[in-house]
Amino acid sequence: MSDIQLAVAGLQKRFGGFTALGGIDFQARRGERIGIIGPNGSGKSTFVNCLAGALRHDGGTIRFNGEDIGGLPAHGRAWRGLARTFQLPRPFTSLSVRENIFVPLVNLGHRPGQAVVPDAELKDRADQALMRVGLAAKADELPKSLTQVELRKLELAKAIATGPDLLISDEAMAGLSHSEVDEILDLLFDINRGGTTVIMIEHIIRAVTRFSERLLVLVAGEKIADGEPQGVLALAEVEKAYLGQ
Amino acid sequence: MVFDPGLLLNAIVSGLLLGGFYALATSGLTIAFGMLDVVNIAHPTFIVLGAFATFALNQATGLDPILCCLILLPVFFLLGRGFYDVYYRFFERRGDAAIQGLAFFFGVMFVVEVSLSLIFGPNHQHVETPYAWTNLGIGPVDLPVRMLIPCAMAAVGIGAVTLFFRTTFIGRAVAAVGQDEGALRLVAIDPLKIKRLAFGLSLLLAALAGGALLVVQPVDPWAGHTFIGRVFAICILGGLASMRGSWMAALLFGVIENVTATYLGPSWSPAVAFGLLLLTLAVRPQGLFAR
Amino acid sequence: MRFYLGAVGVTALVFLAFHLAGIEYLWFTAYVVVQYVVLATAWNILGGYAGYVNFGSAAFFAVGTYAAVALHKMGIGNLWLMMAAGGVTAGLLGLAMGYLTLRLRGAYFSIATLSLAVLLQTIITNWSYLGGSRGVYVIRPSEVAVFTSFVEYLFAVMLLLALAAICIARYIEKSRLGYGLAAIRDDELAAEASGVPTLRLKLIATTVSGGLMGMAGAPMPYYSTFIEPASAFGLNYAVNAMAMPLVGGLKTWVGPLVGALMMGTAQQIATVTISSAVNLLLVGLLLIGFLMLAPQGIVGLIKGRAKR
Amino acid sequence: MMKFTRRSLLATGSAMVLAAGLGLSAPALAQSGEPIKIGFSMALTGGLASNGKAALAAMQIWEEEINGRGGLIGRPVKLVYYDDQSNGATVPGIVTKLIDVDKVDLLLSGYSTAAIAPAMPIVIQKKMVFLTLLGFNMNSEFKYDRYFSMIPAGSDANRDFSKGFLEVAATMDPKPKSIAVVNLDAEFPKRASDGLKDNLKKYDLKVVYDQSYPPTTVDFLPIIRAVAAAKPDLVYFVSYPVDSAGLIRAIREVGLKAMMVGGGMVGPQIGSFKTMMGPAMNNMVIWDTYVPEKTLNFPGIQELLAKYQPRSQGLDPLGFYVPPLAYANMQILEQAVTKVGKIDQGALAEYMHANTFSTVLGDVKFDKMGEWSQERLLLVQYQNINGNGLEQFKQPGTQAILYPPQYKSGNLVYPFEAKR
Repeated sequence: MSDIQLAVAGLQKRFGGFTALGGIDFQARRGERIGIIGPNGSGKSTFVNCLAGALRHDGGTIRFNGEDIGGLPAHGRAWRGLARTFQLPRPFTSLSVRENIFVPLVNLGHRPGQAVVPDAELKDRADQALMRVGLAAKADELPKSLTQVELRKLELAKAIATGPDLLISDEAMAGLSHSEVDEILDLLFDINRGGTTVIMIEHIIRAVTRFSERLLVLVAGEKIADGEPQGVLALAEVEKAYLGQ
Repeated sequence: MVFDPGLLLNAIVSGLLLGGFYALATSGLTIAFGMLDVVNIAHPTFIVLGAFATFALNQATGLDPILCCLILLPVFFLLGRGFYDVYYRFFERRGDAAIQGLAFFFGVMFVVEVSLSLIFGPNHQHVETPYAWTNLGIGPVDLPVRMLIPCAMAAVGIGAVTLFFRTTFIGRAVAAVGQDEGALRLVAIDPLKIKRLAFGLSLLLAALAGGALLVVQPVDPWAGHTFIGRVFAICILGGLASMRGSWMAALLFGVIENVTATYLGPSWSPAVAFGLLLLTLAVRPQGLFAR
Repeated sequence: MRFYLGAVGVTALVFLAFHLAGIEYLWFTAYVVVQYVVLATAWNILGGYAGYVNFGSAAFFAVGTYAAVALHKMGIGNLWLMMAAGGVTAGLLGLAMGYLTLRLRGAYFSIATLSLAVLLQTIITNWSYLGGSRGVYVIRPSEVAVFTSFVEYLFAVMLLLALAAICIARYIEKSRLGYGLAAIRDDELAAEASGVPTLRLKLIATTVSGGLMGMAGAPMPYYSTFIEPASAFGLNYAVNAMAMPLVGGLKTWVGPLVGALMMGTAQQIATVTISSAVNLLLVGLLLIGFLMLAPQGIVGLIKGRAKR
Repeated sequence: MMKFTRRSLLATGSAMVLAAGLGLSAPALAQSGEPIKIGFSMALTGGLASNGKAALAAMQIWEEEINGRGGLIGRPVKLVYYDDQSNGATVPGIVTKLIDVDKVDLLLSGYSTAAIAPAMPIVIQKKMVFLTLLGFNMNSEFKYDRYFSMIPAGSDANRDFSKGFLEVAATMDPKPKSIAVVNLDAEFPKRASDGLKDNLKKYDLKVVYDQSYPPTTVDFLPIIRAVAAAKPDLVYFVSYPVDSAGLIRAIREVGLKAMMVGGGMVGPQIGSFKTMMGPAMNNMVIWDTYVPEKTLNFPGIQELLAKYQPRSQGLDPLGFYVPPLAYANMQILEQAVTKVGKIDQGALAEYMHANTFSTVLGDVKFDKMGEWSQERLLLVQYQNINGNGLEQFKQPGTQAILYPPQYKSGNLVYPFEAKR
């Protein structure tokens, strides 16, 4: 199997007459840490949603682990090991924190090569995931009693409980304090060390540059730069389009 | 059946007139359901309440029912504001709006109907007007005043509310409240205040439709049931939050009902009308007339 | 397993109690209450677990009723076959409705179910083989083996169906399907992202819910002898199927059971006591009061008390 | 285990509540001079409540009268009734309660077919005499020999219902050649319209329009327009009050022309409907059961109406329609029980089949199916109505009887022309 885990070619998305993505080419290698930045409305979220299947793209291909997943619904992509978090946390509000983790776990059996998680193991597996993000003490609470940063952690725990091959983290740090950002960053590093490829969409430049091995810049639905972070940020057009704002 | 152009013309014209009444009946719901996202299943029953209030005032004073209805509008406006307060406090604020709120309106519908039948008895009530039996027919086309008046009331009522939404600051805030509460807070408007006002308008339009209903047909406490399906169907066909859209959907609905009734037989008109709605929902859930 | 044995035991006890009472009237009224237990439980599988509010319960119920009428017309009078036919027909209808409305959420879905009910009622009204608008008589056999009377038999059958419905509901609730449905109810997009096959689960829920409602409707021709579309599609069924779980509590199988037993019994008592419009008014005010003061239903109220 | 216990408590508890609430725990009263209980369900709320309440009022008048006369066979009479909410599904429960728990001595039906049919299997099983109110051609399904029907429609109600209309139509000159049929999608209207079409074989009439409409219809103009376009000589409607009103308005608004218009409308029989429609009903020809014409001066009817009208608050202010029918049922019961001398269902049924009863609606004799052996539906033409006053309808002349011949009180005015 090749080293390339995710291969996106010519990805297009239009809303009515508005072109949100104008044909993006992008590849991610196994275990890579990639940051995506861009000004508001540049198509970052649309890109994530097209990758994860929440939106249907209009053109181009998405190959994941060598398989064309472009026609699959969101849950089909999740079953193949592609996990995501949402920009605004979307917990299952009527379930306890632990039960929130059950939801991805009980569907793990659909994943090729993965056994169904037996009932007896569900709790242990969920608690492991919560332990990893530091929410173990809140396992029996309802999401509404969690703080902002805890909700972000819950999002991450939901995403990583199944041991995904690729995690797309959509602005997981917006609105958090300096130290909270570091907490989340440490978590993402930890996840990455476990062998999961991480794509991070972020506004906080400090966080992106600290985390990413590679940086992608989207402006108005086009990829204008792709490479080593410091080099990319130094590019004139990036500065103009993004930082100069 | 032989093709008769007069018949088709009449089916369309009567359908448009009927549609005018439907538009008035739906307009309040367009505000409540479309803009505020309040699934007020009791809206038709509020229309019936408006009709009975109009009837009672007419019996007490002998004034023309339409005048009575106009006198009652402020009362219903205030009633709507108060009602929204209750709804907000007990359902929306708690985040239980979806299912519990729905059942709440079911309960309200039930209570209003039973109360009306306790006060007025189970019989049909109607108001005698000098113009009730007049037909301003032009050539072969019937234009009964009984159906023209609701149409005119719809035009004036919906026109005034639309104008209010378009031209005044508060009105624009109402139109925006359903889409983005946060934006309103930014310009220092309390969304609750706006929603209360909007729901007041919704019940005001219900009362106006009630006055019109009393002109169209005799009314009993359960008359609202006839309209529940229709008003929601029209609201959705019209693209929910659009006054213009619900106007057009109402006219279309009326014409479809009456043309079906004329050519296919009246028995099939609900099936055709609601079939259209189902089809719309399946193919184009944003409504036929959504922009 | 212990639950299921217990449930069977309780059902047997209830039947025995009513059998020993030996009063036909009790069977008639209890039948109605138990029928509402089935309807409320079935509604809750879709409405309470998955958050999809079905306004068209009456249509599923009536489809079950008319499937039984059709069988009777063809000369098949076996109650079990009628219920099977009702369940399958209404289940298929549920599946079809699920497909048709798969893109719809919230109130849109509810209005679509309402439209479906109008459409089906029109079709039945114009279908003369099934009696059409003039209605149809289905005369129940006067005797049946084992049971004291046919009505007791109907009651026993409905009790069994309620047992089955509650077991199914509880099984779904506690199973992996239950977590999926809860996730759909809370956030469908997030559910998809967590790997929940939302469409498949919704279709299962609409089918099971519809099928149970249809089965509940199938014995109706024998119960009421005369079936006509206006009453078969009566607003009562739609309102009660929804109000009972709401009053009881939505998230567990206990809610619809408690709600249906309470409201169903209250309605039956109201019918034969100080029955008047005032009485109905009280029932309505009670419903509103419950919704305002106990938004999580009776079950939520009791749980809240227990925690405090 | 916890859940199981709670659940069983719940089930047993609710069974007990049900039993207690339904009055099962109260021991039956057994005293001397124990009243004769007459049980029935009645529509006191819901769509049929206005007729149900009018029926109840008439029955209560009889109850007061009989108790004032010292009761029935020496025992006081007590009406035991429950609201069926205009919903047939409540009827089996009510009827079994009446029989099993209240142990009523005599049983009557609620108002109309939907309230009668669900009671039939139970009544048959318990072998009770069953006097019914406005059940349309009911017993043809059950063939129960203790069923007695209070509807003056005769043994073949489906067909008899339109007989008068067609007979009278045939007397016109020139003879009508075509007919339009419009009925509501409901049990009685559908049966009546089917019956009419069966009858047509006897007459040389062509059906040029035949449609039914749903109960939710708001606008009747398209229907009347389509009828007018078919140019029928006769127009026959079978409708319920709200739609009757809508149809009559539309007839006037369109200016429908035909030789004879009317038929099986329900609504015009009721006082509030008469005052609502007023002159718009002029020249329409519609079925009826009682109108205050001189030819119908049966013993007791004036007294009944005089007692009913003052207590008609919120009900039919005239009481020509349901009250006499409901009252006549009670009279039949009274005469039968008095003659038989005891409450014996078999003997009562036998007596009722064998004898003629004198009622406020004239002499009634039942055939072996329990229908009136002599069909006696009236066909009435509304004539000379001025304005919307109530008093004119209490006088002879506004509702001329055209059929049956023995009660004829006026002549048919035709052709029908609605003024626009």
